[in-house]
Amino acid sequence: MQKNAEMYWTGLSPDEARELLVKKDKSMRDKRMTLKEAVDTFIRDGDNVGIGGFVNIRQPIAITHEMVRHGFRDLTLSWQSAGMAPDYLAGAMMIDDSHFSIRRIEHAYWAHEAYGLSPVFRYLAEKGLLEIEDWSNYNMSARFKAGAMGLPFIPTRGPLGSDIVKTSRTKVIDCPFTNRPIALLPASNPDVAIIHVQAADKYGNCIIRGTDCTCAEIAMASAHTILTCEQLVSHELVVRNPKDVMIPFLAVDAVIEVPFGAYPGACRRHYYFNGEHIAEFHAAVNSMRKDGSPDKLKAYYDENIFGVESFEDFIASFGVKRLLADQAAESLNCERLR
Amino acid sequence: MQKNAEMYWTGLSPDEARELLVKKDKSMRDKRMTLKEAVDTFIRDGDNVGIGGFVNIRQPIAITHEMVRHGFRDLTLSWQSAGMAPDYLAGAMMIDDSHFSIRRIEHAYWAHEAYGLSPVFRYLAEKGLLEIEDWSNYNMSARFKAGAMGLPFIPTRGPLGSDIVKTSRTKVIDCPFTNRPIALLPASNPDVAIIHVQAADKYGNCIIRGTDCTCAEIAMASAHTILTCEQLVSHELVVRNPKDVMIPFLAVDAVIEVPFGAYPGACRRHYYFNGEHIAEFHAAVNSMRKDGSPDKLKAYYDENIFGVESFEDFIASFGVKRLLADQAAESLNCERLR
Amino acid sequence: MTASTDYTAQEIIVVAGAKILEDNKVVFVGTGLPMVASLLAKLTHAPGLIPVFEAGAVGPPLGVGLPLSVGDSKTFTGSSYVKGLNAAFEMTQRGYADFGFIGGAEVDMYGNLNSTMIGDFPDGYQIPKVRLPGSGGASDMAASCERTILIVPHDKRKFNEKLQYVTSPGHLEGSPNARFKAGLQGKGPYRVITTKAILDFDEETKRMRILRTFPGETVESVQEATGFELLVAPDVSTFEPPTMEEVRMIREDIDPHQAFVKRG
Amino acid sequence: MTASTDYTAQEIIVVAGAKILEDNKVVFVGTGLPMVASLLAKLTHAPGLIPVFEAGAVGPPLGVGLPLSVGDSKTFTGSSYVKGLNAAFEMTQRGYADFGFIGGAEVDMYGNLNSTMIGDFPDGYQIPKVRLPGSGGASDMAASCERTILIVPHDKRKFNEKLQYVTSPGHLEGSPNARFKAGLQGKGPYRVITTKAILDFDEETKRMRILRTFPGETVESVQEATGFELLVAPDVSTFEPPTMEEVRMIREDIDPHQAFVKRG
Repeated sequence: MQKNAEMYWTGLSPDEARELLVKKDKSMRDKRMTLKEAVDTFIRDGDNVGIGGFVNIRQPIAITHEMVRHGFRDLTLSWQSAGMAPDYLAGAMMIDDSHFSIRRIEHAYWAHEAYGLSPVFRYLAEKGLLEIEDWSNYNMSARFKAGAMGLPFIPTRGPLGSDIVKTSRTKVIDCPFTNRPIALLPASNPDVAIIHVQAADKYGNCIIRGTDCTCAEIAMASAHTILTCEQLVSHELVVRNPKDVMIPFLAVDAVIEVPFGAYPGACRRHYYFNGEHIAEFHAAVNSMRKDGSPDKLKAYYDENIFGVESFEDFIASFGVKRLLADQAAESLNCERLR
Repeated sequence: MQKNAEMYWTGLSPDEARELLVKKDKSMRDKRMTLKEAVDTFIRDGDNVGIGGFVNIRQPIAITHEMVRHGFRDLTLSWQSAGMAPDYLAGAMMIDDSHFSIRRIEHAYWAHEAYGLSPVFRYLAEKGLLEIEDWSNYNMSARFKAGAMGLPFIPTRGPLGSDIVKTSRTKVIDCPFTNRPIALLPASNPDVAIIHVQAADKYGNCIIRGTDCTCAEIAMASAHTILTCEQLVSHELVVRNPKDVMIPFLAVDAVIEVPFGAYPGACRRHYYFNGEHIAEFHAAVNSMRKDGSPDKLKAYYDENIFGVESFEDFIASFGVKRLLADQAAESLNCERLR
Repeated sequence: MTASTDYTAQEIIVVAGAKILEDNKVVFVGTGLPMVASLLAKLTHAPGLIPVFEAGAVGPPLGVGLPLSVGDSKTFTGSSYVKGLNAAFEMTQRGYADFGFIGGAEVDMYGNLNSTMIGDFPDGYQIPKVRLPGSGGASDMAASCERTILIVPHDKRKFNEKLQYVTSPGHLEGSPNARFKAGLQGKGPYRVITTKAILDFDEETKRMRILRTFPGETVESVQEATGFELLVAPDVSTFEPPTMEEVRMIREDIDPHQAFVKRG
Repeated sequence: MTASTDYTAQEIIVVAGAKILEDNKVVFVGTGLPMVASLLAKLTHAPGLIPVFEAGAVGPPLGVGLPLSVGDSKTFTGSSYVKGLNAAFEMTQRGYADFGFIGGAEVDMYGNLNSTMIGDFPDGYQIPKVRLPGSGGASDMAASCERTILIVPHDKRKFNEKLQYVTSPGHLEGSPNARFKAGLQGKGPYRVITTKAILDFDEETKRMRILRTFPGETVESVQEATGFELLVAPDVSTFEPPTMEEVRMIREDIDPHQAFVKRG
């Protein structure tokens, strides 16, 4: 625990992050590839992976499935609030930590709001299998922002007065202008960002509908970004109003069109939550929490992730009616002519 | 000069800015009023006035004319890069500093890019009539951002290594995470922001076309904001895509529809620069710089500002053909069907 | 208005929460019951209430129904301003949020909250007895909203002398000006809504105080269910039960699918 | 390509500036001649050049012509990303700008620039002899672009041993690792383009060095117009004059109204 309060960089240091960006090819070139190619190319064992979205909104689910198929060791995962994305990654660790393992998380919240707690998080944390650094939502968002700004730290009010100060690398100083305490949070510069959005061009310029969450900050803070999108469209369409672009191509390394890429979570304009499927997954996790037997959870992974060719097969397994219903539910949230 | 390097708050201190905002009526109510009412109500002698736009892009010209008609003493003006807005205010000081006076400026750049230096700035600065605090564009933008974030300071790299560190309230510390020097800039929380935008609803929600400049940060940092817009439209139209809204109603106190409100500067989608008129104004200023006689400059103010009922008369004096030509020039920059 | 006779503990919390909210004020809405309470307030006495959701939405009319998440598509439609989490929290830190509405698994007499872990702290931080979701935005809301409203189910194990982990700071250790000295903003905890009562904090000592008891409860029964000594306001009265119409609105109009307000 | 015989000093600066820019790199473009040079580069050898303008536009094709301001509507159309000044400078601070293109009224042998004031510093800071516009974004570009290209008209009074005010840091006082120690980012000044020559900086001493002389100039004539001792690169050659086509493009296609490149 003491270790947490000492300073060390868990992803890239600010100077390493800058150096990698300076050396990077920033040209506006075609970055389309398969999910498999993207995950093979840009993620390594031991990496700090920044996860986009918020709870079960626009989480990069398709990318996490591909990561699980690939297998990784000793990852650090960073996000503000997340649900199914870390659930899928950490669930893979529950069934076989020689194939997939997470060493550390830096986060504010891991649960599902209306869909309850994360039994995956409870299982791993309560067994002491994860190193945890707790922050708040603004703390994590501001840490990514500092990383995206090329700063080593950013000042904030939260987490003053809380035990987050004790269990994290926060430093509290007396403000040299007001003499009152202020918290300084170390920047987060992940090795790789995984982000799902509504629309992108082949260069990586992308449009986010609904809340931006902290996606742009995570992408711009990271050394590399894998971007999935519901819809791959022409450059001209994406930049028709340049202010709709939330992440510029400069910050993106791989672009993959993956319809339903955040499912069973929600994606504005495309589909609302499939809460039943979230519950089904959690039931399999809880079965292992209860009696230690990984059978049901293993069956879930075999059926939905290891046993499919691609994420498209996973989505197809829901059937047309269910997917249409979730699209229809979302269309009530943002009625518009198509 | 030494004074500049000491710490003091030239607008509101962070705690004062917070306190005023906490006490403020934040309801979504009709904030339409005349320019005269807005300037009478929200600007006081001695205020720190934050100026929106960038050089001659979307500068709040109509508001500056009304401020000149009203007359103010001992203002502090804050902006990143500006042209005609401070020119008009400071030109009024040149002809009668008992009617209008500026005590201090905090800025990065006061000139006109393609339209040359500011003879107003040269006149006042070279006679020592202004207290100047030089910053860079990012410094000023980040200072407003810190103010908008409720922080007492924000870290940046620039102005490290420059004399800006010596002539401003910058504090350089050793970063507690990297041990390398980093600059801390004090937040700017002006008493009032003056901002011109393309479209707004009566509550103050507004849409900015083209660059956002630093307008949202200035508005959200300030205790009050006076907003002029080319077009006053329905709330429903403004929030059709909530992400188009760049300043929320919460940060706005007065909304005034003023077509050509940034003229003779430019305003995307509406009109391009009238460089001739900028030159005409500068010729009047230069005449006073040359021989000390304020006659030509006084004549300019009498004709265009003091002698008109409202900004509408100033605009009308350009004649239909000239205004249509400047609209046509802008329409080449952003061709679209109307 | 006819009083309901079959309201649930969650329903009276929602009604109490709604009534504390004032019209035309800005409320930073946490996930769960605060969303239901804010929507009820907006549909009753506070149509001008301005909800802010931490994922970014500012001032949505919520005309498309109860969000299931503070980042939900339903928070976006018709909003006056939406960016992302940084923008929402920056506004809060600036002073835009009059109220913040937060929950926790554990609270102490100064309104400090724990939503991080149950177990042995600090030694057991990395291997907690029960791992809770974590702060989310609660710690930030506690640090920067002008006033916070706390929701905690009333239970001796949840109202503790000493928290196992302080996630969201309240009045800290209750000393005068403690929040200001710690660098925090705002006046801190304003009300606590439990399954038994509404409590506030003594001006002087910052200690939690019984303000109103829920129907069927007394000062004694509330104290009985509390792990520290409560102060008692001079004029404790009984909070009127929810009306049938309020209960109907919660059940039929606001949360028909029992996303947050469970009936069973 | 036929060499032009009537090009102006500004035109050769523009051509030299364009040639230094590399295809597919990001250039943070200051106002004035850098805008003309970037557009010329984009129209010739560097179609993939990615211009960034400090008012916020990233990667505009500039198909609607030469902007008159770095916040111009012309920088917006077709851009890949546009926010405001903070976003543009944050990207630069992060490391996105390969080149920064800045000017000044005065430069020293280490490439530090003054664009603030001429006069007695610090005592005369508040009453300068000549008040210049101020940093604009130059100080930030100097602090955070990976490499900077400087444009200064060649004149003994502008190339000084000691600057009256350091607006934009170059190699500071030339000591090893000086920029890093000062907290700055990037490698600092890369090229200086004047009315007489292109200069670079000695790897070791960080002192300004003649790299190429413009037609009609010699190492001696350049040194003669400089207020400090210049180093001389081992293989100084003459920079070829602009071609007729380059001059035509500047005059007819890029800056027909002489917004920045004056002919008279």
